[in-house]
Amino acid sequence: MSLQVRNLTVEYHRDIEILRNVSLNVEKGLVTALIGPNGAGKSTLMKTLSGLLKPKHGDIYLDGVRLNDLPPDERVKHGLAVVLQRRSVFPQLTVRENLQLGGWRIRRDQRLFEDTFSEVINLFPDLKPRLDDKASSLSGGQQRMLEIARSLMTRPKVLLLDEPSAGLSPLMVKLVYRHIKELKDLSITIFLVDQNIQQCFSVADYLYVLELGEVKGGGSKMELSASLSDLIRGWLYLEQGGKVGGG
Amino acid sequence: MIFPLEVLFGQLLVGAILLGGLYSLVTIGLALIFGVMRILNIAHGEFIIFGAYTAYWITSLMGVDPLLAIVLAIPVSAFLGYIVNRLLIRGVTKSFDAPIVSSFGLLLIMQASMLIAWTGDPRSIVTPFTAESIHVGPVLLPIIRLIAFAVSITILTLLYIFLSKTYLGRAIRAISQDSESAATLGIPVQKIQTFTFVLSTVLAGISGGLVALLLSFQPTFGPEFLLKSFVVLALAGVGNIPGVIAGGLILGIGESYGSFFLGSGLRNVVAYAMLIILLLARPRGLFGGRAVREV
Amino acid sequence: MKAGAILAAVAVAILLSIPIIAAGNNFVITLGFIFSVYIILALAWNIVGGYTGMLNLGHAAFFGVGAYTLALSTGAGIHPYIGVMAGGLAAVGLGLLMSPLLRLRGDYFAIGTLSLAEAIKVAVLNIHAYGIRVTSYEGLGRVENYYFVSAVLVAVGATTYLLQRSRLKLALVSIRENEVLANASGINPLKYRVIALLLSGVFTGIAGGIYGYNLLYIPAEHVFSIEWTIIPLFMVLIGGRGTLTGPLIGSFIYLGIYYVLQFTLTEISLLAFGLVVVLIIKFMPQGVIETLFIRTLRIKRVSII
Amino acid sequence: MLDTAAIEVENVSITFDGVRALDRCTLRVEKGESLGIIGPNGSGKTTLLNVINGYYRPEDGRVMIFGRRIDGLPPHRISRMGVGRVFQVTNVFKNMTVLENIMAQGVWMKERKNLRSRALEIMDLVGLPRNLKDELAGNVSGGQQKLVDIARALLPQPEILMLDEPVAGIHPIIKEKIIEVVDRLRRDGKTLMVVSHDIPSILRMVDRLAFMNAGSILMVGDPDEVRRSSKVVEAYLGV
Repeated sequence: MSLQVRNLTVEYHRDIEILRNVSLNVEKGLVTALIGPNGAGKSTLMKTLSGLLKPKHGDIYLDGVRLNDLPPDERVKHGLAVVLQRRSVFPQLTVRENLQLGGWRIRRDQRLFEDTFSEVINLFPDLKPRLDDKASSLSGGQQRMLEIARSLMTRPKVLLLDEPSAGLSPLMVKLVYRHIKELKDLSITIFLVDQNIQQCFSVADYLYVLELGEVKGGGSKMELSASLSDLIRGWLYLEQGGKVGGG
Repeated sequence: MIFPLEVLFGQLLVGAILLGGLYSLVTIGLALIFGVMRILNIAHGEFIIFGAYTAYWITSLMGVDPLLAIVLAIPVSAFLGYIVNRLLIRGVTKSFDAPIVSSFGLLLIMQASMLIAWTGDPRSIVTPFTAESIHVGPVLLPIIRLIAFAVSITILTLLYIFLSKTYLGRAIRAISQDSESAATLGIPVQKIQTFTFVLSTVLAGISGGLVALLLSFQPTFGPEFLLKSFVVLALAGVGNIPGVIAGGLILGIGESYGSFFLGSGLRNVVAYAMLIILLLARPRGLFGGRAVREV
Repeated sequence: MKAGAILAAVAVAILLSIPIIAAGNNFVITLGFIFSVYIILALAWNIVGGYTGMLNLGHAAFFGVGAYTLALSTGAGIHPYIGVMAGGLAAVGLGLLMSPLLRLRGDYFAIGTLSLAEAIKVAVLNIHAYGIRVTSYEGLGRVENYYFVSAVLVAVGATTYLLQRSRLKLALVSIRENEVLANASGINPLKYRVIALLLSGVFTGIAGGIYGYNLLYIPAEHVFSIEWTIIPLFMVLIGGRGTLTGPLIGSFIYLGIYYVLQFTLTEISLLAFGLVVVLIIKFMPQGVIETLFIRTLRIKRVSII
Repeated sequence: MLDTAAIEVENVSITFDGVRALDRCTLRVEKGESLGIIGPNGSGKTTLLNVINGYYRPEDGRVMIFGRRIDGLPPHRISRMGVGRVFQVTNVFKNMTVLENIMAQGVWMKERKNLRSRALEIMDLVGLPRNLKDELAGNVSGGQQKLVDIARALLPQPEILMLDEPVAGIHPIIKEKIIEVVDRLRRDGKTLMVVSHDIPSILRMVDRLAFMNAGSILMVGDPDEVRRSSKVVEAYLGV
């Protein structure tokens, strides 16, 4: 077992709760995805895991180490990397510099650093010809790729991806997911949140469903795909809609 | 004496450029802190004057060469910067104007302490070549100004190389662009911010040492240098060393020609007028920041 | 509310009886005069620095312009107290000149006003390096000036009291708290900020005028000095911004420090001010009133208007 | 005139950083109608409200309120035309009391005297206990802050009220209260626009439902019809 989340509760304003008693596991070498309607609290969970938000209570363990009280940069040392939902490349630095900064933790180990750099760059060949261009000159999809590559430079035990398809054209979404699949084939542990449910299903081994801040269930791809349509209709509240609405 | 116009303008322009180089160095510390910590340090001028006094006392008490004294003053500035950052900058409430009011208090403390320690008498560092000049064609080049200019440009160049070529320098730039994203890569943001604060006080201290070579100074001169730094920043934009050099030169030129035409008493008015016009021209911020509307 | 009215009446009575009690003791009257000037400045600074939250570091310019206008008016043979009022008017003019700066974000506004005040000071010093003489007027001396300044103090106090109960306060405070939201509430931020700045300016200009007339000689370096910004700022900050009682309590604390330091150097008082400002921001960012009275003693807050 | 709508948005487009946030968006809200808007994250719902409020000036197209063109007017002018807004993020003036928060909305109004009593009435209307009136708004609970938000928007008696995620993350009890308040406004004939992810709640607050994706309104109609549409389900699937 890699990442364990136990009874995590997060609130923004006093009694406004965003997450309630969320518990889930991310297994080593697998891709675990979290799906749910908008506003369910998916991004809040990601921010809490990466240390940008403080939980009210609950625990986060990575390979048995409790991460709750650590600031984001310390969590990276323990092997947790996150790709934020928003654009987060350093726009005025080159692609190469962006990648190098991802390797801050291993910067003193010259060989490890070089090896990681070439591994990462081989995974993302599109970035190779752009290494000395400013990150701001990349397209949206390429920036997303750079963000993922940069996080891999930290040599994470678990990679968190927060809405990797957000703001990308359908073509770019496919490209990004092709890369995620490649990472999966390399047995990199990934925890993924995305509103693009189809793509989540295409890549995940196990999925959790989050609704209104609570985990409403989970299952393997097989178990969930049969009921997927119902799930979404449920989010749109079709069953009871006729009774309550229309007034 | 009547000079031919060309000579006068040649001399004036050269003087302006030499002064402008120093203004760039005076500014860079303020730019660094703002870029990396988003704090406008109102007490920046006091760090410059503190550097001037430290160099002055090292040279007069230990009898060492003034330029060596500026180097010896570096650890003193660094120590002060560390203490100030530790006690005043970290942990101040993030209310709407707490950092600026707090640094205003720091301005008062430093100014008053320096007045108590060193009185209000004007001081200056006299070197063997203070009165010396070299002639280049019709233009007279005071050696001391040449040295100050050369030191300023050298330090700015070294800083530029540090920020663009070293790992730590890149991390500093990364934090100034997106500190949250830097933290998610494992870069220790707070440590590096502390380092940057100390670096900027050291740069202010060095520029103060150079100021002491050129001008007589008093504890109350800090705000003047602060405002000059603001003018340069307004011209240059933050996080851009070539821009800061250009901004310093423009200020030097504006001041020199302004005081030539309007009288030396109005020298500073030119700088203030430049700043106010720039502020009004870019009401949403001097430093090119885009207005983000958070609703 | 009742207790407040009684307190205010007592304060005004003491204020007006000082010349009688002091009976020709010039030192006491002068001291009373100077403190009244400081309190006027604090209350005036508070209108901008407290209610709108815009850190005006150029307040001294209003003061200096008021004093200068007075001097120029008496030079032209105008009655000094009319000259004092003209000083207030001149400060309003300066306020209008400054008002484009009100579009700036808080810290840029601070820099802009500081520069503007410094620029005006340097320009004036360039013309009158040593200052300018005031023509005195038969029968208007120390005591009359004291009553004049007391009237101004009561006026600025009453203005703040009324402001506290007005829609203007709601507008100013809501702009300070969240400009975008205030804008969405139908409030035009610039308009209200300008009103506040002009109000602040007029009282400070008048105070500068009467101060200048009391001195009978106006050293430019002195009336444009940054201390006319620092002391009011200090008094407001320590008491609590955006209230009537805050600046008043702050000014009494200032008086205390002043007496303690009276026979020492001014540098030490500057140092003390700086230390107190820094400590207040670090430990009581809301000021003494909020922290001590409302939080610690749990005095109830009441919505006025 | 019978044929003027409360809100008309015609072919409005707006781009941020090269991303088309609104793409020839067209929408008509009739007087007295309550319209809900649903759609995936980033589909442009909040941007649309911001355009109507005047925070963003559209690059293209027109926006009209009661037949009067308003795109390009500053937000406070639009607000004074009777357009209220409750923001997604709970937004109170933290250092002002609850009552002052509500009254601040009426600063510009002609009526001088009754501001305070009207603010108190509105506290009753939205169900804010009167004993909270002198509390600092920053000190009351999150749900109560939301009620303050709504009360504030209601003070000038706007003809149009736009609510962005009014019940997101709100405690169930206060959520009920909010839904009741909005439903009562609907029955009182106010024109409403409600953006929400919370489908069960939104159904209780609106007459018609619009579905938005990629910066345009794809479908407007009866709530059931919209929810049943395969187009909508597909968009949520991310096809």
